[in-house]
Amino acid sequence: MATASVTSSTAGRLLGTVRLPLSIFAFLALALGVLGIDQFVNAMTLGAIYALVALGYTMVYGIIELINFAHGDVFMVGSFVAMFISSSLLGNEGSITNVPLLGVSVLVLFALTIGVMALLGALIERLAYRPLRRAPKLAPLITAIGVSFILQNLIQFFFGPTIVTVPQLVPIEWSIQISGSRVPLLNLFVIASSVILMVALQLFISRTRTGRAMRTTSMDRDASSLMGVNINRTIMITFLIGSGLAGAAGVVHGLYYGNTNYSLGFQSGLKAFTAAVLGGIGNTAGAALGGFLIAFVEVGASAFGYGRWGGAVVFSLLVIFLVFRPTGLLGSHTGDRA
Amino acid sequence: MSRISTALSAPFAPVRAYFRKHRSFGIFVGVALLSIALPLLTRVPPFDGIQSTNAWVNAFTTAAIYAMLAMGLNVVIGFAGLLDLGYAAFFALGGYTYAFVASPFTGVHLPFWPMLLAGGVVGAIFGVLLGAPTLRLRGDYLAIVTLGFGEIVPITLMNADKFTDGVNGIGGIDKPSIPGILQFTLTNPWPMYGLVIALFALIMIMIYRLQDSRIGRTWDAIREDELAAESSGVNIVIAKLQAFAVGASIAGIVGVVNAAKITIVTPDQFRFAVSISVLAAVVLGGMGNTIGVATGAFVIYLFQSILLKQLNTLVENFNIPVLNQIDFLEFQYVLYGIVLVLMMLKRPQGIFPARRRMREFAPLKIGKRGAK
Amino acid sequence: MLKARGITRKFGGLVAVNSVDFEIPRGSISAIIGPNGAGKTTFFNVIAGIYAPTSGSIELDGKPLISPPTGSGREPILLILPTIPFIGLAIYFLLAVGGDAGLVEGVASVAVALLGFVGALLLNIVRPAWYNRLIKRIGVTRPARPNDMVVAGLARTFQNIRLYKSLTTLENILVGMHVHMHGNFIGALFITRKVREEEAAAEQRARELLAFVDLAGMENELAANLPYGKQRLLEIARAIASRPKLLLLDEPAAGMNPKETEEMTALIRRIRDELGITILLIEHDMRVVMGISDHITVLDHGEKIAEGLPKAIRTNPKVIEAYLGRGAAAGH
Amino acid sequence: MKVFNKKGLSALAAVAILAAACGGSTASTAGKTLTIGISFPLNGASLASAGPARDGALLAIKEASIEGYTLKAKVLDHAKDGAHNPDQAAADMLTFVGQEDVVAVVGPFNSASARAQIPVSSEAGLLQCSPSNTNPTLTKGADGEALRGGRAVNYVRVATTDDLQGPAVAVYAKENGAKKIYILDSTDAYGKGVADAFETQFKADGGTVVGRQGLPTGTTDFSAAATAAKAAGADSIFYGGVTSDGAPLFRNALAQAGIGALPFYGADGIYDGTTEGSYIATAGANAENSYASQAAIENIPGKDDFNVKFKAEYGKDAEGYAFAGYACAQIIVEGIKAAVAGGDVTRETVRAAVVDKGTVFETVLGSVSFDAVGDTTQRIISLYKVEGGAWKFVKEINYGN
Repeated sequence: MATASVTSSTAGRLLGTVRLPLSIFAFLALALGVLGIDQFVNAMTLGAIYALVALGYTMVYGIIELINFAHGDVFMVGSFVAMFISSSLLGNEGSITNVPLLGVSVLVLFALTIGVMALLGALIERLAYRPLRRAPKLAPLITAIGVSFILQNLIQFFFGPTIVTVPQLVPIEWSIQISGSRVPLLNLFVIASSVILMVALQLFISRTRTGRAMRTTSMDRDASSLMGVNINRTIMITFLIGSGLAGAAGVVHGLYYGNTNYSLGFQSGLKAFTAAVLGGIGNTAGAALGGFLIAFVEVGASAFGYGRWGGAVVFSLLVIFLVFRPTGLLGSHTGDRA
Repeated sequence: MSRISTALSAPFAPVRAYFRKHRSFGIFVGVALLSIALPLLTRVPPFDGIQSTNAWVNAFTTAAIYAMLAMGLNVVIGFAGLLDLGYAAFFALGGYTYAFVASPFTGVHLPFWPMLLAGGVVGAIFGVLLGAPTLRLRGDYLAIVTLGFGEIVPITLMNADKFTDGVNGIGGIDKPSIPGILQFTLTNPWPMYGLVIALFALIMIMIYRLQDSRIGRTWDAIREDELAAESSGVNIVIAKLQAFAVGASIAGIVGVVNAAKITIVTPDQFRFAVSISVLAAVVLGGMGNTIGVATGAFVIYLFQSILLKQLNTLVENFNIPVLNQIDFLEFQYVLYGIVLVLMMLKRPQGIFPARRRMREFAPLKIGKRGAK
Repeated sequence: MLKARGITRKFGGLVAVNSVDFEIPRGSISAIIGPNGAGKTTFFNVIAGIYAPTSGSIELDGKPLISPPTGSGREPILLILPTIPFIGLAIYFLLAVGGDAGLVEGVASVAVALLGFVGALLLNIVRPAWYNRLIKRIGVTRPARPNDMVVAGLARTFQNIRLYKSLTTLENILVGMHVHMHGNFIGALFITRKVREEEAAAEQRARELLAFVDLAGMENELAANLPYGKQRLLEIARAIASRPKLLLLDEPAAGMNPKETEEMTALIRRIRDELGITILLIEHDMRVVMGISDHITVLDHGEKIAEGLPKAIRTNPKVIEAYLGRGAAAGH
Repeated sequence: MKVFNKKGLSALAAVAILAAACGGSTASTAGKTLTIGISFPLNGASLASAGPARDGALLAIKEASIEGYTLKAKVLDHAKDGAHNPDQAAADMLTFVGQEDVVAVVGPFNSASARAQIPVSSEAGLLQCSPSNTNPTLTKGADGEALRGGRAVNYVRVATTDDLQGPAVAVYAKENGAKKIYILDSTDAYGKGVADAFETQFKADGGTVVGRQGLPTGTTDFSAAATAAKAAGADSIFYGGVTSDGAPLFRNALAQAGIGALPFYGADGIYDGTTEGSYIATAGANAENSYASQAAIENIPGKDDFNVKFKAEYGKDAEGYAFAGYACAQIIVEGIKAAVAGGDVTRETVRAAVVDKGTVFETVLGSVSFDAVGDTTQRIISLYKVEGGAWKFVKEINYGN
């Protein structure tokens, strides 16, 4: 029920636009100072992976208001698909030192994994969620849990319950020196690739027709349906993209850690979900920020010897944070409570 | 409840009418009859081949504990419409409360019976403690906060080893007894069965009465439309807190019973998976329908913990060839997952959807008792 | 009866309502009108307690009802202060046990402190009257909530009907009676005689109310299954179930055909005449407004531009300009 | 109700049709049936470590023959959602108690499950033998007494308690020149327990602990801990936990942090052979210069024989707790034989035969006997080192009686 004209000044608007980048910059500077360069890079790398997974959570939530508990497991399956493609199809055994070959291998790996995972995500949506589009809100939540059980246990059946090694294509010895510290190129590669994907996603959402359809659908499904948006198709695409990103996260996870296991999805899923909420669920930029923030908290806890409290710290922060900012970092603020 | 029970009880219309008027008594009788029938059922094939009657009775006890949790969570989710993903935390707090005051760990040995109430009070306190600052959050933000709380509690119990003996948990918890008459033991599941069944009936009656009360109506109202509820004079924060406190105190009470039953509490017993399986039971059973969620939880527990675990035995007993070679334990969670998905697709409202109850409490009773 | 002075409400830089003075005489039917986006609904929501005013105050029957919140910065003190005695008690307890305080003492002390904190927390949520008076002394006033308004004697309906859709019509009314019933946990669990009588009386009254709005015989109908017009009636019945002194109606005739509109007009009059409830309404349908209002206030751009009897408003040049100047037809 | 039964039955029926091709039922010889219960967590992550113990026990039961009796095994799984579940463990124990022909139980695997099971089995006087429990409080002192509830000992174990293993590794690490150690544990009963014992001994011997923390099971990112270890200037690392908790991941993270050459110590949790998923297989080249222990003797008499038999039965190498699981079943079979010799096979006679302090059992783990509370008297810790991608026996420390 907005009535009168907007009276905010240009200065205020300018402050509004630079406040977020400024505070992110300040936070990063602070974190760098407190943690030191090594731990800072660790946190950024971990955050990049969390962010990629969190994006899928937040996109799905934004569009169908479903807490997709299976998403963490989609990420886990992604890491196995990446492992399988890399070691069985491409025949990799260890790192590749030939730069052009490495580039091609990594690109092929990304493309194939993202493709497979996107299809899997769409399949899950089609089978387990779409039939429940008009069902009570919690019904798809339970099928999501069911899907999570199925994915976990199928992977366990095929690949065993143990830790499985994944070829680390980017040699971990490659590194650059930054102010006396050795920063592996691998970490930079992980950060860079996820940043590229996130930027691409933002561009896709804001610039393309499909992206706009996604946004309008998440705002008001019925209205956008009236405006000619194909809802089923839009939701399907959301799952394609979200699961594809989870697949990319799986690739990155494998390249960075060199291993995976069937139960990976649960914890990472929980963290990514937390990140999505922290960022303001439904907001893609917020999810990415949330992912980095959680990574910084975790790495910080571990760096100072409080690793066993890491989970509790993350969740306590979340609770306190939400109490003071109930819609998350970048969540929309609705003036009307109605 | 709907179709099956309607079909079953059609010939018993007068009986049904009687129990509708005397619901509490009806619940007692129904639960009592069931609790006698179930152990008898385990004497006949194929159930007798799976495990001994004592083991079955123990399983029924655990299933009833699980069903009580589902009924409690249903108050929060089904009645008030608040998504709580950390329900196991209150269960844990109840269990640890009893472990603190009745085990060699602290050296204190308080009697069991008053601690049932204390467990409820502790649950309620933590329910309020968690609820008060967070209840103004919108639906799914509340979900994540409760999920967080559900993680914080076991992590704290695990790492505050000075107070909780950490991961080892607190063992040797006192078993209940009725002095001079009955000492509960671990190998005789019957007394505990009786206790749990009685508590089950009591909690079910309490929940039904609350649901039909002025408080229950406020829950209905805030679930349907918070703003309208506020404009009808309902203090939504208090109503939500009440729902949270009731749910949490039931979990607390059940936690005490559970601790006394297994005589050990460890942080691992109360992880996220517990919250999730209780939630699944509530949704599968049919949110908002107390009997439905209780039945749902009971059946799901038996399915997950007996049927799936004992598939090997069952197959052996039936002498189904080749299957003897397959280790079903490996597939149990795939099966469980498939069942969850299929059931939800088939009955999105739950197996026993909440039917809108007609209001039937007042005129008859009042007329009879002559209120004015 | 209701007196609003200098009500202003801003949303960020947006001034939705600007310094409006307003008065409703007892027993009247008053209306607020204005072009789309004039600030009617915001003003309405301020009175209903949904938005706190940025400045200004409202009185009901000479008693202050709404004022802007103050001293919110001091609120944490409200939580910490009442807890301190308990923490003190816990510390004293620990000291009394001496240096060899063990596990049990430690846990008990923490429990005592926690109990105090929960108490303080509850006090802050429940906010009994004495507590509100107490905190006012240290300069804290909280914004009134819609449910406080109901207790004070205001009830409202919504422009887009908000019923409890999966409850029956009877249950909808019973929720409306919430503030005048007293059933608590004990009563609910043991179904005391008092509760039974209260419920029976409430149900009796609810049936009467349904009959009053011509919904008799539909007691067990789900609200969602009622036709649109009847949903409006039910919502009004639910509002008057709280026995208000003042009833706020937000576009009661919206979406109704001429016949229904006429019935609605009659009902509004009956509510005033038979139940003695003062009425304030927002309405777009000028026939309704002009037909039943004793007193009309016109808002535009968040400011009051005119008020008075319907006849005077109809010919007020400012009002005509506000409507016609924006290309909106005065007749709707 | 109906839905469940229909689903369950139709699922069963479907599988039955699928499998209808083959026939045959287990041939039963004449005589009374005796059943040995096997109670382990057998799905999810637990399966990897507990599975071999089950296989070992099953093998021993299959091999055993007792005149006039048919010996059977009954396996129950108490893992839920991928982790052992004490509640289910207790329920399973009650199932065994309720099945009259069960005379003894092999298991459980985890200490928390043991704590839930011992009160039940103790009340029933049912013998239990754990291949892997190492938590001292299960048997010793007031805690053990409380678990037994003042009754006779019915729980024995073939693994030496953590209070020896941790210190043995600490002593060895000191000998190897460790001065500044960084300790990480998996926060669970085993990992934290063994790390605590290590820390105490290491400090007592004059070593410095430069950092200590825990990262729970399920952690995948060890980079922060590795960097912290580097920053703390550690010259050696100790990890308390098992492979699936993340020991090799931590080792890899240390390598990525540039301190992969430091000696890496662990207990029997990382001594798990070289097969897929083991510490060595997962850590790869980084596993070099790692050290581990085992609460058993290295030179098991007839180890090769056992390997051959195991491989013939399961098509894979015997590893991890296969030996201990086998030994537990062997001990129980010996107990039954003693009871048969005494003329009366009941739970009580089997229990009495096994817990008897004087009896020495010849098992795949060597000679085993039990002390007054049921702990093994074979208090030997063997120490190993990774060399050329395999565990090499270094030495053993005998704590005697």
